[in-house]
Amino acid sequence: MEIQYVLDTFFALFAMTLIIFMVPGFAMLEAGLVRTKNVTSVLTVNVMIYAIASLSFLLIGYEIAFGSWEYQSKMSQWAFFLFQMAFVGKVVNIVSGGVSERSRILPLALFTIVVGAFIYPLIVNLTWGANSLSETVFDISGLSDLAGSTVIHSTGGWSLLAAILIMGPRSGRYREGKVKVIPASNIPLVTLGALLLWIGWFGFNGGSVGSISTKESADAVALTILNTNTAGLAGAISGWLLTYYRYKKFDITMILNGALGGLVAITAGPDKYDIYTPILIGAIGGALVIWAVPLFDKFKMDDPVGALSVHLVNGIWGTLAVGIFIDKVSIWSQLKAIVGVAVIVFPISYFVIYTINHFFTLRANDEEQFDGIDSVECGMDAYPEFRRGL
Amino acid sequence: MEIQYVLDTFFALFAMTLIIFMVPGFAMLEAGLVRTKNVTSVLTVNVMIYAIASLSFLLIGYEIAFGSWEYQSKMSQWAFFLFQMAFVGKVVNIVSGGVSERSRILPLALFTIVVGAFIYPLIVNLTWGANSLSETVFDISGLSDLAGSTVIHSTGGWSLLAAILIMGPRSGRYREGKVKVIPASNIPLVTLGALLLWIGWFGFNGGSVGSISTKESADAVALTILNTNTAGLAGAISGWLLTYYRYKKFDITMILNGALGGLVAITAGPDKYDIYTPILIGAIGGALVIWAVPLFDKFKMDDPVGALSVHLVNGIWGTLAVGIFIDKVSIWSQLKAIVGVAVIVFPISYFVIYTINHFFTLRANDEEQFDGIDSVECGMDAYPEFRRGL
Amino acid sequence: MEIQYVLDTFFALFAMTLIIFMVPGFAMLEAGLVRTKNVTSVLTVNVMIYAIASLSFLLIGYEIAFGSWEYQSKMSQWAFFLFQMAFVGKVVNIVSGGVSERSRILPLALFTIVVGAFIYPLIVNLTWGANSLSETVFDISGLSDLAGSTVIHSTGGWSLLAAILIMGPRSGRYREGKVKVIPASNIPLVTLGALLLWIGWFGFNGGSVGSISTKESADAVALTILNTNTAGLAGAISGWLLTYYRYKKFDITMILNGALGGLVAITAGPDKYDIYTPILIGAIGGALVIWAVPLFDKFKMDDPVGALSVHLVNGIWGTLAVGIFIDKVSIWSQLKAIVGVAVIVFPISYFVIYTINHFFTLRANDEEQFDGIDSVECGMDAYPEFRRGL
Amino acid sequence: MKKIEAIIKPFKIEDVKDALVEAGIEGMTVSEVKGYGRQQGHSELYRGAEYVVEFIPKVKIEIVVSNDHYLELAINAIKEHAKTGKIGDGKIFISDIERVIRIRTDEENEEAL
Amino acid sequence: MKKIEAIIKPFKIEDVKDALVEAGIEGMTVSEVKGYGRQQGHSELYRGAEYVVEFIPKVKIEIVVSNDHYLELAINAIKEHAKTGKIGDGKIFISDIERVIRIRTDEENEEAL
Amino acid sequence: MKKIEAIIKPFKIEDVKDALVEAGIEGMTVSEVKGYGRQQGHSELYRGAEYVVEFIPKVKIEIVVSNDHYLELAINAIKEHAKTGKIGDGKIFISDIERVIRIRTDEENEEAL
Ligand SMILES: Nc1ncnc2c1ncn2[C@@H]1O[C@H](COP(=O)(O)OP(=O)(O)O)[C@@H](O)[C@H]1O
Ligand SMILES: Nc1ncnc2c1ncn2[C@@H]1O[C@H](COP(=O)(O)OP(=O)(O)O)[C@@H](O)[C@H]1O
Ligand SMILES: Nc1ncnc2c1ncn2[C@@H]1O[C@H](COP(=O)(O)OP(=O)(O)O)[C@@H](O)[C@H]1O
Repeated sequence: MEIQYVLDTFFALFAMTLIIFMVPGFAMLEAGLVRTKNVTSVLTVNVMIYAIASLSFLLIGYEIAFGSWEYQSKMSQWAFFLFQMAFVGKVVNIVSGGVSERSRILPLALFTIVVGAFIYPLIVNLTWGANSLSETVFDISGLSDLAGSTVIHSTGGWSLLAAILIMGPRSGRYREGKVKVIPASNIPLVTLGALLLWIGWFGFNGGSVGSISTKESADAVALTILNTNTAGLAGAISGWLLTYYRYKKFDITMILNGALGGLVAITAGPDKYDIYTPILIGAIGGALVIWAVPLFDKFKMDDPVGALSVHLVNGIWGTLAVGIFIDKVSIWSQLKAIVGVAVIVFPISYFVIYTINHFFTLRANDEEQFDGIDSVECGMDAYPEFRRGL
Repeated sequence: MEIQYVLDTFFALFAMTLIIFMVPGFAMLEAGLVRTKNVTSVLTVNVMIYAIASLSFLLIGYEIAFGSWEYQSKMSQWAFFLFQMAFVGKVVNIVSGGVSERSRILPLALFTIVVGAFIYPLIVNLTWGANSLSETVFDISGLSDLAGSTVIHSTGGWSLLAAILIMGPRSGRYREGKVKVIPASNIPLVTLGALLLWIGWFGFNGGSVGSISTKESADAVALTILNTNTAGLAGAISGWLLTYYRYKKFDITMILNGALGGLVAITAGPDKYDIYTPILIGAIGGALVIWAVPLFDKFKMDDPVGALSVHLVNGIWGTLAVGIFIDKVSIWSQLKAIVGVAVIVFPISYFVIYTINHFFTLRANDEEQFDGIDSVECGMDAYPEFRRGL
Repeated sequence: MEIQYVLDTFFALFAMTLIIFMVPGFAMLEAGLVRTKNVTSVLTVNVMIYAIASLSFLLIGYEIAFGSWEYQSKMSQWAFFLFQMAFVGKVVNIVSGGVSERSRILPLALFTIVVGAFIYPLIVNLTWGANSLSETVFDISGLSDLAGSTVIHSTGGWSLLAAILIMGPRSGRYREGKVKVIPASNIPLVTLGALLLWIGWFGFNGGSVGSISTKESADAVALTILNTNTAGLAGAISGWLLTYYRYKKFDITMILNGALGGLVAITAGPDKYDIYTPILIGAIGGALVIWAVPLFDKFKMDDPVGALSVHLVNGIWGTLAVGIFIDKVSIWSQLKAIVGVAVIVFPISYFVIYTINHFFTLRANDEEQFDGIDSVECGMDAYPEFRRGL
Repeated sequence: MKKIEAIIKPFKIEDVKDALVEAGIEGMTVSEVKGYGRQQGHSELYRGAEYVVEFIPKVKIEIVVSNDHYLELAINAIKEHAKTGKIGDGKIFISDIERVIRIRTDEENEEAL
Repeated sequence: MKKIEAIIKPFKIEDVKDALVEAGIEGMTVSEVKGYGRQQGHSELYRGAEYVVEFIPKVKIEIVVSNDHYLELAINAIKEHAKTGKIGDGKIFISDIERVIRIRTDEENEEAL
Repeated sequence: MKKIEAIIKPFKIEDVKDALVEAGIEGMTVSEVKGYGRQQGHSELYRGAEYVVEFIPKVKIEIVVSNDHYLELAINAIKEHAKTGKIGDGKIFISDIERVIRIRTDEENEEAL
């Protein structure tokens, strides 16, 4: 027994460490996708999110989610906490990425506290955790979601949707019915960030199996990581083929977004599939991204990093997929949980962001956006010595 | 027993994860070494290689290499697969790096399928795997090669040689008997990439011990990682001293290439040496790089990242070194395998690349090279806002 | 027993690997903080430090520190060595970072040998290791310092202080009583580097517990990593609030330096605190950085990366904190060790650097500094294609 | 033939270009410059120290026109579309050009424009 | 004294420079500019949307020459070596310079060139 | 009105700007250029091969002044503060400007400066 305790603790710490690589992962991805004049503020927001969301979860959120610090005894409670804590910031990252290049930092920090201390813990409570609403109509604990297609990615996605509706697009983005293209400023950073996220996903999903200390659980962990990776591969390839088919060019930002879409889609059930199904799930995930990115633009929902397409659309798809491909999992429980999370998270987020916005103005005005959030909010250029071209 | 199964599974997953850091490692190294106008396409190629090579190995290659999915039973078969899969892309990375700044993406993708599904699995079959040609004249299974000085690095090297011979140098590189210097565009990326590769090597070599679950194997793993690291250190220092001695300047690209050369050289036998021998092996490895880089230029074999010098030359040196320094290992078996791999990989690669080239034209023409592969193949600048100097 | 040997070996290798991520961590942090004209040389120095310090420790230092290679038997001696070796370079990194933008590479390399082979091993001997001066007046082995607030960070800090006093500030930094601001050239690299250091710290502190193979030690490791992380979070937030309070702007370099300050401060006793105390220790650590950075400038002690504030000031604070917050630890032993290390390291470093400087001139002259160390020492621009602005 | 050199605020370049094209000006050359004038630079923050960036990014447009008709059209287009009314809007300088050659065709002067 | 300003395609700069040096022109100043003219910009792709980069990178060469002899030499060197025959080859503008000073020596005019 | 174009060494720009401001010159436009002249480029090293960077970074200052008084003041300020005495100090070119417009106010000529 002791040896299992030790092994599962060690494994949770290993998985947690991989997830923390997602902090630089998100930071580099987003810093690469925005214009140089907004890079410092995007990085500041990313660091701030990790700090604030994690501390909020430590002080308040964890007990809301799991009832008490003694929630489990099969591994070190500190390791279990660390693993859970590693998730929190991701939810806010989804939001901050999608509203970047126009959002002020302080109000985002306030929203981070609310998500880290309350909104995310509440969803965890209802799904993976203490399940305080069990046997009420809000009982969505029938959800089968290994590592958070719904709990993390859709939650972040719905919050982001609320934020985008309240904040509106970047100034100048939609003019006279046309979409103004705003290219990424640093493709190596985008690539580095996406690949770090990919690696982090091994910890995210693998660690969510919760144990590695028996033959069965070791197999489950290995299968989970294998399937996670496969879905990423398939998402990249489908994103690649589809953009190439349409434009005869290779668009690496779409390839990487396709991979991330596949990774989100597999997240609900990587331990349950055989080793070939993830190819299909990931490929559809990648295709959904390619299809959704221009769609959101059509509705003038401006999302510089494609977070809605990656996280919300594929969070839903991935959760449904478990119901579709796995006999034992009811697609209705899945649907119920998807809808349940939507009707909880979206209105609460809308209300919170609306309120914050009322007092602190989330959106930088047009002139500030023209000058760049960096100069207004940080007073610091990301690349002061590199001359910016026209 | 079960605990050993668990431990070895966990360790294989740990090692695999470290190797996956080589994906951003190669991507950043190569993105930093090429000119800004080719950065996006180099990154696209790197991501594509990981996706395509891994999926080809999953669908076809693995069974060619190891006969069946039930090849072993001492750890989770999924973990064993993942660890093996992590190697595949590296072989193609060696090729793509060496022909960068002039190669089109689609034909490279086709070649990636062939390597991932057939060429590399064949070599693994003959050396580490199912050994289908045992007791024929092609039996090279006498080779002592822990983690692939020959199986990975020389294989990639011979393929690259074929590719370079077919594609020719970058346009403008050799003019009127002179070598035109084409400097790296982003030294921090080069450094980051090389250091990530270095860390990945701990997983590469350490994981290749295959088990950590007994006292002996734990010692073997630790010794392997120690010796791997030491050879890298010695390669860096020898690269450093030699360039400094000749030019009175510190050339970090050569220092890092020296380190990588040392790492390739140790890869065949890090579990077999005492802790001082790797200093010699690595130092010679570094020196070989410093000597080979200008040599290949003399023969107009244009290799922007020094892949031939690092992987082919040191793959050979490292394989021989085991025969030289370890009594039990016959230098003749080593030689036979080196030659065996060469006569298998080089002609097959040549034929495959020649055929692909015939139908799809691997080489971008001079005008496309002048404009940069990014604008032709990806339609996307890597750094659109940074003004490119003269 | 064997299984404990295996687990502790595996864990040491895991922790070591995380620490090695600090090599790119320091490299990126410093490369981002200096001006573009000094980036290549900073990277060269970082790689060189890893190579030279580690090899010096392998060949000489380790036996000075621990008496013999058979120092322990609870895990593979190679794994124990690797873990210890991973620390050495960090001490020199602290020094090289603080004197960057004005130091020549060769003399730094010589100093690296001395630190890796003698100075650092001596301090380890007196504190964690063979304790050769036990029962003399220099016996500072009463020190409670889990992972090196004093042994690593203060040691590096005192050496740096000596180096700064000898070398003086960057030319043009202090003119007519005013501080000339020299902004960081690449904020994404700064962020990436700091976050990699943060992750490395999990290995640094977690691994220093020395064992994970019992329930108690597993708990201790998990608590250590939790507290380490918490102090980093608190340092970031306190750095953030304090700069925002004073300047109404978000200065990410100070936020990250605050986080690093918090991490240094917790390093002496993360296994001993409850889970809330690190918030206080880290927050004070962050605040100390914000306070110390302009202070050192007032005394014209030019430290481009804030290494004195992060490592020396917080190394002292963190060591004292254990004495303050933990009953069983005597604050007087802590003080004695702090002073002991100071009076050993500072004069020795001063003497060594002074001597090296006498024969090899550490400081680049004003013209060389204007042109940039890269062109003088490396003959290679870090970003040759990016046009440098005014 | 006359040469117009206009220093304008960077975010006005799109508008000004569109206006010039509309006015029938078919060619122009643009470059990034830094300006020093009455407009004050903005202050930046770094590690607890504030400092002023004195040179302000501007865009320079160079247009060579063949006659006074186009000269006035161009000047008006610039004046109208580069104006914000706030300090730092920039200046227009006019000078003489003696000869123009189109490299592709060897055409000279008016025909080359 | 005359000033030659030539806008050329960036990849011709090496050839043109070599030709100028051969023609005895010893000094020149070069800068990167963006051009707008008949040549169409290339289209880029980003996240499923194509767009045109309107301003095309060009290089501007400035040469001040002391007399008509060098003027013709320089013009011919540029015309010959910057020509590709395709649209966008660029233009040469010639104007008058009143006075030249070499900072290092205080020499003026012809002596300063 | 006259236009002064000065090509100087980049690290002199601060000194020169301060001297110009002191001389009462209130506006100037600055850009980065590359120079080719008698000054030799420095050699760089890359992967075991040395090569020479031929174009040397310089800074170009453009100042339009209203009369000869300011012209002389400006020339002297530049000559004095850009000089190092070593090769490559750069040159000053003076030419004629016909008309100046301040975009913000529509003021013309002397009033616009
Ligand atoms: N005398 C001058 N010579 C050259 N450029 C000038 C001159 N005066 C102003 N400029 C340019 O015009 C820009 C705007 O001038 P400024 O004095 O700031 O505002 P305004 O033109 O509105 O009075 C400056 O940034 C500079 O680039
Ligand atoms: N009237 C003009 N004034 C200033 N620059 C011009 C003018 N016309 C053309 N140019 C410059 O010359 C370049 C080439 O002109 P373009 O019309 O594209 O081709 P071509 O010179 O072959 O007819 C442009 O990109 C622009 O930089
Ligand atoms: N004839 C010229 N036309 C334009 N620019 C020139 C000319 N001659 C020199 N320059 C510029 O002046 C700079 C300095 O010239 P150089 O010959 O190197 O030194 P010096 O001016 O001290 O004799 C050159 O780098 C170039 O930018």
